[in-house]
Amino acid sequence: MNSKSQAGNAFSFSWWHETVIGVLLLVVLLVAGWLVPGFLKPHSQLLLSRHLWEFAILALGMTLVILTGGIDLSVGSTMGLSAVVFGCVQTSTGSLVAASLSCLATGLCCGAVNGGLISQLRLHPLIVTLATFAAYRGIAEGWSQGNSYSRFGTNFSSLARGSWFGVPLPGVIFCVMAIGFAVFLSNTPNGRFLKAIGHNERAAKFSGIAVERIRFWLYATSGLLAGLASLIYVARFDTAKADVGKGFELDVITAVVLGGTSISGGRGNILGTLLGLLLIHETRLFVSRYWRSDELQWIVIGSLLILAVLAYQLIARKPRS
Amino acid sequence: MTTAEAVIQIRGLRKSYDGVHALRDINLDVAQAEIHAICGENGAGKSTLIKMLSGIVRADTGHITVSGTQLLTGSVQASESLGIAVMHQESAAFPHLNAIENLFVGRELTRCGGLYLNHIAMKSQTERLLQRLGVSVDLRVPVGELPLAQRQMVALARVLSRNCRLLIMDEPTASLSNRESQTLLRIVQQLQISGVTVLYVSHRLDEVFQIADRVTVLRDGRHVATHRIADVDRQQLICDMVGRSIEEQHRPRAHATDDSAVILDVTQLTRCGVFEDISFHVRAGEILGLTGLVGAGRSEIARAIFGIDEFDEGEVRVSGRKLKGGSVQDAMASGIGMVPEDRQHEGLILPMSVGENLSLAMLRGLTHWGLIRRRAERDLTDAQIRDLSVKAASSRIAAATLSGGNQQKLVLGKWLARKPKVLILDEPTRGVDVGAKSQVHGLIRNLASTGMATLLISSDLPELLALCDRLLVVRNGRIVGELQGRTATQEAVLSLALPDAAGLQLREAQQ
Amino acid sequence: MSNLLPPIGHALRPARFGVRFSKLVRQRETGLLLLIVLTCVVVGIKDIHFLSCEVWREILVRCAATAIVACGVMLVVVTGEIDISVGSLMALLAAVMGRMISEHEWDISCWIGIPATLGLGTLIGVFTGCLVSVGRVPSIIVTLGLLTALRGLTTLIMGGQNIDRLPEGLTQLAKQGLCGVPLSILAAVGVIGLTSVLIHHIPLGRRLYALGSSAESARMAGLSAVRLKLFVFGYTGFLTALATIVDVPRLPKIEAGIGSEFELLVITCVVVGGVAISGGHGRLSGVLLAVVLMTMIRPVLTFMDIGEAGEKWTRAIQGMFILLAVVTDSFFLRRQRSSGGEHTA
Amino acid sequence: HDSSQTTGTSGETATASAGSHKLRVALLPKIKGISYFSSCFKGAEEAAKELGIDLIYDGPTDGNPRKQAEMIEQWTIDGVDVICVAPNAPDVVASAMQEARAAGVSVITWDADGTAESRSFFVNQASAQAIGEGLVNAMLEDLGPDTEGDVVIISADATSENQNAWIETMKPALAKSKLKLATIKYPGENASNALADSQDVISKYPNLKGIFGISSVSFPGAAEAVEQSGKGGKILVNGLSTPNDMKKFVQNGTVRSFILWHTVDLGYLTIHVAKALAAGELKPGATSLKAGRLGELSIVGDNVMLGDILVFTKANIDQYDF
Ligand SMILES: Nc1ncnc2c1ncn2[C@@H]1O[C@H](COP(=O)(O)OP(=O)(O)OP(=O)(O)O)[C@@H](O)[C@H]1O
Ligand SMILES: Nc1ncnc2c1ncn2[C@@H]1O[C@H](COP(=O)(O)OP(=O)(O)OP(=O)(O)O)[C@@H](O)[C@H]1O
Ligand SMILES: [Mg+2]
Ligand SMILES: [Mg+2]
Repeated sequence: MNSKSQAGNAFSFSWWHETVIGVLLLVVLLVAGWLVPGFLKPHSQLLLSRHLWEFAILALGMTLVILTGGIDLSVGSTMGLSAVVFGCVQTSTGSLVAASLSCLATGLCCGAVNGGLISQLRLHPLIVTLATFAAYRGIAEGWSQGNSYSRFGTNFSSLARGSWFGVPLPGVIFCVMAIGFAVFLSNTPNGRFLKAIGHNERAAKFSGIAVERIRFWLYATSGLLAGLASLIYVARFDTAKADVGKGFELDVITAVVLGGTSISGGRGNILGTLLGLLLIHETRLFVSRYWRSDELQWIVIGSLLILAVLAYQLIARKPRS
Repeated sequence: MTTAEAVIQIRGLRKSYDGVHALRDINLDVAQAEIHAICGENGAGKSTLIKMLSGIVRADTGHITVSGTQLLTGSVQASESLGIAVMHQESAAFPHLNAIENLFVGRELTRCGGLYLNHIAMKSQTERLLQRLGVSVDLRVPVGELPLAQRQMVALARVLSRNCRLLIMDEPTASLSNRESQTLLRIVQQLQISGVTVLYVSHRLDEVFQIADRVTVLRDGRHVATHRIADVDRQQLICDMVGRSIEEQHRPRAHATDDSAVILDVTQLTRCGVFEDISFHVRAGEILGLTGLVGAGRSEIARAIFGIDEFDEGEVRVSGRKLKGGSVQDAMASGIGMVPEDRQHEGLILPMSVGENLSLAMLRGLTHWGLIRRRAERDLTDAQIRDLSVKAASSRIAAATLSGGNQQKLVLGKWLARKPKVLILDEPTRGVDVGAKSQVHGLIRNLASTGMATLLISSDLPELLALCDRLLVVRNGRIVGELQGRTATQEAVLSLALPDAAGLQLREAQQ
Repeated sequence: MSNLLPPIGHALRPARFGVRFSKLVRQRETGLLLLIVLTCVVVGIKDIHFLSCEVWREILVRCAATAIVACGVMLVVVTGEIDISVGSLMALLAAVMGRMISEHEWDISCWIGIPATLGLGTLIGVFTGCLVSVGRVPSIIVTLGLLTALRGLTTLIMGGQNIDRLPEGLTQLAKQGLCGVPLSILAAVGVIGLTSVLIHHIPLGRRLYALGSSAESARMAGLSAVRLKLFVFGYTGFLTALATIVDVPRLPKIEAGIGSEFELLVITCVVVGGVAISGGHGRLSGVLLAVVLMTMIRPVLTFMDIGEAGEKWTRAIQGMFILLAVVTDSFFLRRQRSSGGEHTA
Repeated sequence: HDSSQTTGTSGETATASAGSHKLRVALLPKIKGISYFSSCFKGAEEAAKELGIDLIYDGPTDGNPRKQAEMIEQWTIDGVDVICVAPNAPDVVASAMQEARAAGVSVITWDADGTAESRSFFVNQASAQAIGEGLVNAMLEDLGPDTEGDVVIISADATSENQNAWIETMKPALAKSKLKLATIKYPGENASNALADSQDVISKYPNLKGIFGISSVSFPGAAEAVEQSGKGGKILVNGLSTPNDMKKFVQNGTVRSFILWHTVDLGYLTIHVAKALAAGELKPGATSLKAGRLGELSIVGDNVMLGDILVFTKANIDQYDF
């Protein structure tokens, strides 16, 4: 995690990682299309994509967080807490709008607490989110007493199950957001600042970048996205429960780092994350539909992560001078 | 001197980084027990040459022979086994380890057949070495918490602790003030007497003339000349380095008038335990120098003004407006800019490109509907690269690949682009070559004449005397005196800067 | 002239009042110890049984495996890397060990099975180290990959069956122990002693800290990052195997879910114990105190008798404990923040 | 549909004549890789062989209901004929099951029921009511009905639906007895935590008479804790488990009795129900079904009843091997 000062050079191709992941994705698609009949059919792809969107939305926030050299382990738990708040508010007020808003607000608050602890107390993000990872989930469990809330009506579930020209609605939401995030990252000062913070926080501070404020909003955003993902999740399964989003954090981080965002900060982009997400998703589908073995899926995803990054290191990095 | 006596023979050494020639066909002989200086502009290839000798960088072609044995470039161990010890340009310390541990990393003193660390021996050796260097360093404190100068001395001690036959030093005095530099030079001379060969890289020509036996000049990766020091004068050397003669400006500039507006006004600024009761003002067009020994607290005063650190009491005003303490954004908004002391960690974001670094501090001013205007950004950075003549292949390469001096220019350019009202410069010419230095000086003068207020912190007394209208001397976190740039002398400054006993002696001697 | 000058540096600064004291207060260990003692007092008042020998014997036994692995992971973090695969590795090793030595399975002798398990653990550790140092894949990625892959592999090896009937001798040693001291405690004491000697008295330990402090400087000092990283990961793999051997026989049976969330626990202990995530700094004492604190939480909740509804807040309380432990010293650090320094770990 | 590519985990049943349409049945456990469901799968495999069915057995190894939904969707797309679901969280999988039905796939539940509209039949081995009361009754029987003292439940997670449902039925049953429910612990699906929590409650409650370990991890954990504390026989442990897993504890007296149904038969029956449904032999309203070696089984409403809960004791445990 310590190799921040790797020298680039004038003629380097800076999209190696994306290329490697893209090629891998193509290989997986081709092999799967050949071995599993109907694998590439747009209809089934779109239908099965619905499990992707919550991750994808979380991954947008996580990309930014990891880009600054931080990490947010609490997103899954934030989802759980947001879902419980949604359920509580919905059952007590009967209003879906109020419930949805409080769901998002909970996400934002959870993120803000992370951000506040990280930026004000100057604690390491890993520690803070490790603590809130347990805390948020625990609050959700305690508050809901482990019960689940369900039956929110078909109107609501169409938020997640509806589609727009065949594309699931969450997918549309994600695409719009992804474009927004990509533009933010590459074309706005704040996007550039995120990278600067990731590479060298101290120098960023000396350049007049409001490091702490950006950090705070970054984690708040990540929380807000978790709230949104939670909302979609709840709508899709028509259940709100404290275990919503369990284990999401590791899957999301896997996708983001597979997409080439450097865990030590500074490097990464939305396209890479998107490719990482797709690669994992398609591989899982392929393994699941071809071998019908969940344990094999774990093995393949784990090895894929290592091999993809290894391949990138071998191809794109010249041996040390 | 025939090649037969040479300890180091360098033949046809080449190195290029992706088309950038750092070194081309270098041939060099260094004799036994000689102090051989290497000079050259920023980016001439000095550090590259040294990195090759120390085994960090592999040569493309060519070879190096040390005392008749061919050196395998690219292996630190190989170099070490030939008795080469190196003090690198950018401090190679381990910030979390204390001085003792730093000194012996990689070749710890052990007992019981190399198994067990010999703490006592290491401690006493460290103490002995540091005493010899005339520094007192808290041995328990992690080196990262020590001031730069002390860190540098620890690095020197590290090199000395190794009984080397060949000592290589890459700008060892860049972060030292005059006094420590003298200690260091004395030690180098002692080493020479005991038979050690020294390769000495420095931009401070005075030092070169003081200790070197011979001097080699590199330019653009090429070997230009090797002179006996007796055969060459300063002008000649400079001419070799930059390819033309430049006039070193030592004459004071036309001073600012006393009635121009006060831009920066600092009153009774205090940060407990660091500095106390700091009051001064800087007028438009004025250059105010802040001097003192290393560790006196100058950098911290600057940092507090710029809002990096919070302060406990006092206030800072810019053109009458009071600044919020501890907010860099507020300081920048009211027109302060600051070139920090440590360019590698504070000044630049090394993995980012030259262009991105240059525009970083003023990116918000380059937007349209919240989006960065690429064109405007490129124009700005190209202009800066041109104006400061930064030696970089393009504005898209990483700042990390630039030579030390060029990196320093980048930091300057980053702030000049903002056209600040007040510019705080903390050691702006550290590690900058003579040519660039006079260029930087010219820049500072020009900017001052356009009405910018400048606070200049430097350990380089001649530089301060040449540039400043007024000089404040800081000792122990307090301002102990003010001198007029016109009349100040090095002795006067030193007598104020030195701690009480020694300073008193000096002050008495002067009277 | 210069001979007359006093040495530069500290002598220049007026001695700060209470530097020693503030330093003590700032140490993570102080906060942890305070928290542990305070909790004990509170729970002791509520139910004095909590302070009995039997309860603490059990708590220490539970600490042992975590402490053993934390010693390794701490060194990994000190070198600037991270290892989050220890839980899955433990499961895999437990499965393999069970398969080998259980009476219902291949029933190989312990004298072969146990060294083989240790060897396999070390081997996987070294393999991880290889990918990290030679392959230059960031350690978080390698171990994240292994975290998933090894878990899948374990399920595959277990084949949906649980393994019990480990050799009687081994389970007896793990439960009753030698002269009343359970095997895991003995192993933990050994490992802690070894690690402590390694850190303080062996050149290798020093170099790990140096490497973590600055990889670039380490390169310039001629240290071999590859070898050092192979060592730390190998050591962690070995310790994970050791923890598996001494801890798993204590459990009723070996199932595929063994060691779930163990990596999280270990990492929590390491960071709560004050080891800097970015490497270069960390003390064993802090980590060990953190292990005790984190292990204590469950029994504390039981002895506080927080009731049925309260039990569902368990996780929330755990999170609060982690926060409390790290916030205590950062509270004291606050005053000293300066110059945009890095995060405290 | 083309089925030649899908080899189930039960590879040997998947071969056979490519041309003729072979019934494809997917069996989805709550958690794959734990011994309970592995023994169900044994029975399912047996029935599949008997009936010439192409059996797909897959499920989440971590028991994640979201993954269950995903698998149901994949199978729907792949055109499986019958999907048998053991829902880990009925609400989460409900919509996927409904979609599958809409696409013409027959869906049944087994082991645990789903929402009524999401499946056509439920292979019912025991209701939550029966399980909860069965546990309490077995405990009371072992302790003696008039025993006073504390009991503790060691569950899984606070959010585990099945465990929570059982707890809800255990509470009234316990209220009728003289036993007091001291607390409920949630160690998660973690063997070390289960052992630790059990040890702690043993030290905490001196008047503890019994522990219910109601997950596959907490039951052996509690038994182990009692055994290690040397209070075997004084503190009784009860729960649900396969006999093979608990044999050791029953034989050494730590566990006097525990309950479960015949899991192998459960898997066997499920496949038979699937086959009957696909073949049109089983229609809504039917009151009985012939299921191979199990003979004629009754159907109550849309529940196919497996039969009574088994109580395992030292006397009978050696008769079972699953
Ligand atoms: N890692 C690298 N990648 C690409 N170019 C490099 C790298 N290191 C050095 N260079 C280039 O090689 C040339 C020589 O650099 P070097 O650091 O040797 O200069 P120098 O003489 O030490 O200058 P200074 O006095 O500023 O320290 C420069 O043009 C520099 O940009
Ligand atoms: N004697 C000392 N004891 C403890 N810390 C010190 C001491 N001297 C300096 N420091 C620390 O070292 C750092 C550097 O000192 P500082 O930057 O103030 O020196 P300076 O006057 O700017 O000199 P220079 O810029 O030449 O290094 C500060 O963080 C300061 O706290
Ligand atoms: Mg240089
Ligand atoms: Mg300074």
